[in-house]
Amino acid sequence: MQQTAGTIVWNEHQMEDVWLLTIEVPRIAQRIKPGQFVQVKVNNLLDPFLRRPFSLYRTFRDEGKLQLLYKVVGKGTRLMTTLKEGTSIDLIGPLGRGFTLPHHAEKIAVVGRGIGTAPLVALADEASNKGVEVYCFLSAEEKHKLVGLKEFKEMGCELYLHADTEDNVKMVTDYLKKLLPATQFDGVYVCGSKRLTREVHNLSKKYGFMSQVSLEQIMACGHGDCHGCVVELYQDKERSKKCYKRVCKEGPVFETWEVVGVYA
Amino acid sequence: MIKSVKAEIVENKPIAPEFFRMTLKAETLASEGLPGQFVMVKVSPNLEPFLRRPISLHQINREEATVSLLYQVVGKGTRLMSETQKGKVIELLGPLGKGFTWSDSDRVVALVGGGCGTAPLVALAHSLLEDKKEVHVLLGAQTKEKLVCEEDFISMGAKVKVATDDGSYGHHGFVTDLLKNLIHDVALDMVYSCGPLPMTKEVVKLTQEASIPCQISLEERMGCGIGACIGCVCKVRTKDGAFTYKKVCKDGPVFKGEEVMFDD
Amino acid sequence: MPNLCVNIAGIKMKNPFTVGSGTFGNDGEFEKFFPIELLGALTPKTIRSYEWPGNPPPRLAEAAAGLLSSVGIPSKSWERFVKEDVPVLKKIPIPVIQSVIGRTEEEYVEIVKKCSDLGVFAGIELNLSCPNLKQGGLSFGSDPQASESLIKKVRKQTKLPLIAKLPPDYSNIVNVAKAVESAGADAIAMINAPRAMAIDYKTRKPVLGNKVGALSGPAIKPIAVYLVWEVYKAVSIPIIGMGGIVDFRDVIEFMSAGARAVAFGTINFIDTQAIPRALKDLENYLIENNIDDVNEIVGCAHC
Amino acid sequence: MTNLAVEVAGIKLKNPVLTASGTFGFGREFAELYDLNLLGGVMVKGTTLNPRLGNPPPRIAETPAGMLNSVGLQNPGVDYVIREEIPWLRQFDVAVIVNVSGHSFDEYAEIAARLDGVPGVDGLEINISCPNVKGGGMAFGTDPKMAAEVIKRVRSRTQLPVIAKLSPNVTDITEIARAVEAEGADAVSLINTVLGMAIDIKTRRPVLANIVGGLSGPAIKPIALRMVWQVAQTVNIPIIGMGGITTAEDAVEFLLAGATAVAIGAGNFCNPMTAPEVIKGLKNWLSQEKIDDVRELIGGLKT
Repeated sequence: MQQTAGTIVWNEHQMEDVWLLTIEVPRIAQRIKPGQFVQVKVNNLLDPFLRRPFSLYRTFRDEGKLQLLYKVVGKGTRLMTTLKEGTSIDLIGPLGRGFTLPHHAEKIAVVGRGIGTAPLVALADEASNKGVEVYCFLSAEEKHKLVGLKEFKEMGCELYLHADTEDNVKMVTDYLKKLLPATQFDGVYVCGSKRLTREVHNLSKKYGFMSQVSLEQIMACGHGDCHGCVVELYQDKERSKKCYKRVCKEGPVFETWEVVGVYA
Repeated sequence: MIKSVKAEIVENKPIAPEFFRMTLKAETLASEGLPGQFVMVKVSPNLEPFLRRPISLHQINREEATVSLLYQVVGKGTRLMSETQKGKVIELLGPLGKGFTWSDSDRVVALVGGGCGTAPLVALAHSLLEDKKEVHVLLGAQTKEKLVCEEDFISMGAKVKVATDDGSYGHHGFVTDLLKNLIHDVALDMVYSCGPLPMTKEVVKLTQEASIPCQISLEERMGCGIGACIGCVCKVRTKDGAFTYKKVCKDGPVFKGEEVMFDD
Repeated sequence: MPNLCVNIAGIKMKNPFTVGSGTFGNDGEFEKFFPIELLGALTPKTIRSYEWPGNPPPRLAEAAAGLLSSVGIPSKSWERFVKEDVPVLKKIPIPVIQSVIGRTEEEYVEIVKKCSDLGVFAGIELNLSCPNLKQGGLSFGSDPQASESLIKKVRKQTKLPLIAKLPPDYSNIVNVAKAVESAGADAIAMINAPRAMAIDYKTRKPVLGNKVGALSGPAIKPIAVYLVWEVYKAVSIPIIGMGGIVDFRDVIEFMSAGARAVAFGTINFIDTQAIPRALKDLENYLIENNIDDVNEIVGCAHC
Repeated sequence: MTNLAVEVAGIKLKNPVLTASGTFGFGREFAELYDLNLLGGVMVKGTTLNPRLGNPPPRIAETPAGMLNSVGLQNPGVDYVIREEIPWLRQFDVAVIVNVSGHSFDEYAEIAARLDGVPGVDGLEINISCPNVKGGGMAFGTDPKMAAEVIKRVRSRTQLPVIAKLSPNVTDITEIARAVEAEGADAVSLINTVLGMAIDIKTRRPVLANIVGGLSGPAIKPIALRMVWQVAQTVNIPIIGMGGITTAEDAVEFLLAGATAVAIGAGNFCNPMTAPEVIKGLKNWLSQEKIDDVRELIGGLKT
């Protein structure tokens, strides 16, 4: 982890309020792993005061570049859209604990909703490079808001898509449910929806696969010092004790069984 | 009439070390603005820097409906201004304050500018020359490099003399040395001054000794720029020999030399 | 080279920089961003005499030029502190000032004695002012009598320099400062963060799980500088100034107002290089202004 | 049709947005920029018995997300205000609240008496919290007994609604709020500026000639919001909330915390169109949220 300056290579509008930022920053790009994140200082002023955390979308190690996919939700991200090619940008990273890909994994599934799909693209990229088969279950409010389609297709992933506008009864995990009796996954990874996380967790109990989720929480430092971004999690599988864990340090990736919300 | 205007930046480029000239498409400012008046510039869309920056009108081009601001990068606000790109629209308030005045009976006048204080004198010289006055311009700068606008004055037809602190160009010494000589050589009807406080004080002293009326443009930290906050006051003599505080933004920024009381 | 050493009640700091308790190296990773020797003293996170998980999330809200937080000083048990943290702190090559807090006088007395007996620390900072606790903390720091009584009791437990950390309590801060001085405190650290609040207009709920939090960061700097100025006039023990410091300019502001040392707090969350940069800039500032000794600027704005 | 009208201390406001005293003069400057009829009300410049010159310059210092001022109540005196300013303001359909500041109990009472019955004056805001005048202002607002006494004296000399403007520079603002309520204040407005200071690092001297100033702007919003919330839970009289409001969202937060109306202060400097923009934004937000009466928001914080 370090604080370093990167150079903006490209800041491209993708769709709706989603943008893709490509940064040349070899020192981070060569180390960062799927599920980890970087803290971005969006300008060199005191307003906005805090950095903004973004999980890795893709990395191009040889070129020393990484990509962050971001959604415009407030002042900080709105300012990010004005960043021009060639501008220097202050980053801290890589931060946090990323996804675990089991050593002998053959097949994994990623389940993402909306902008929450972003870290799963990085994971699918790494997995497919290692020859792991990746099944993608993607969901969004509307079909054109599905994230990462192009990238997942390029990686040769098997795709299952869901849009609320087209079918608000089923969930994208229903496809997973159908496949599961016959297909064995070495890990299922979810991000972007509490509902989907709960579904994935329930299926993991039934079929006994490892399942991980990437969580979000407002952050100040991103490297563990401020203890601001804690979430309440179960400490053990028996759920005998809860504790606070930092999303930035012990996470952002947790096992789904840790998440209190999946039992509701 | 004060107006809140949005103006497009037509040009924003350095003209000397630390000095930038920003030209804005702003019809009302161009048609209503007078030499010596200023605008309050919102330099950032954020809460920091919080206050607007007061910048005097440097050039007023009625035909092209543009005004220019000449500013020196001294802090965060002006640095941000210098980084704002051509084509961007910025928010301004103006024209503000009371500018320089002249009458038909004034035939020969001198303009004394120090550093960035030279900026409003360009618009003033332009108007005075249009009115067929004989205009002497005395410019002071730290070094030759930091001398601004000499060419502008010459091409307008003003008689220009220069002093530099380090002697790298023109007279080695203060611009007020040049004024002393000019007062000796030429019968002046009015002296206009804008620059650092020690220079302004000296101009007032010299003109008073020679019984020449003088107008000085003052600088003060401003809150609102329109007279509401009463933050930017200067001491002005009252008839009974005491003083009152007048607002630099509204009653000024141009004052008669003899009315302002300087604290030593 | 100008002298940067300062002396806070016998704690010799090779420069005036320390960190706000709870803002730096909280996992015992004190060197993750720069060598610890760059600091004049280290102030690790506050320890209690008992285990405490901290306040419920959400704990953070961004504010204009600031941060609103209600972390609530989580603390491990004394046993784990001794086993896990103390060995690391022992190896720190600069003075370590341990910050402590309690809910009652007894708890303060207990924790101060325990810390003092370890023989590891150069000084003890008594947090009299955590804005995020229902009991303790603030109720001591805003009451001159309560602070005086507490300091007197704690004083008997240790020979180490005692630093009282005060809240930004306007009506009383000068009186509290005088009270802690007369009761035997060796220095004052100030200010802790003012209590503040954020509301989410969409959900119509307080943003913080604890409802009320503490405002830190540059937003509060003018308040902190003013209070340092006032307290400097009232007491003769040294002041460690803090509240919104981000760069060398802020350091000079606090020191000219009367602080002999300064603590970098919230900025550590945003800019991990703020301290090394400010140290270098301060040195350059002193050289450019022909100041041989940083102590010369302490309180100089009063002259 | 969305209702925006509220009533504070018997003063009818067509919308809950006012302009805060000392940031709006007597409205003449802003009248060039927009139609003052848009406003719910105007709280005019702090008015004293005799004309006041105010403090020497510099009076302004910019701070992170805020500013310090030490204007020191420069104003033409109550008689001039009655003769020249109030009649001018009467042409607009806005509530006019005169901010009253005194050096003694008698002075407060005398100004109140002179304003009583003046056509065009809808209420008095009693400034017991100006931080920038010596021997008055804030001294009254930081002591509950003195605050109560001012309100009592004023109350006895006027029929007009009396609004006490509270200082945040206290240990417990609710104590002062209770004291003024007990003596007949019809409303409270809060917060006034927070004491602060800035030092110029070139000269290492205070930036403001008055040394100390009042901090305002978004920097203090979280502190103001906390105090409004606390006071709303303590007193039964309405609150005019202020402190760093620059957007409609900010205004909603203050209303939810318990303010019946809000005032725009330093926001008028950073963007002189703030007040009309907040009113428009508030209207849009209410209709978007399908809230047909702004009063539903008042004190609507879910805790």
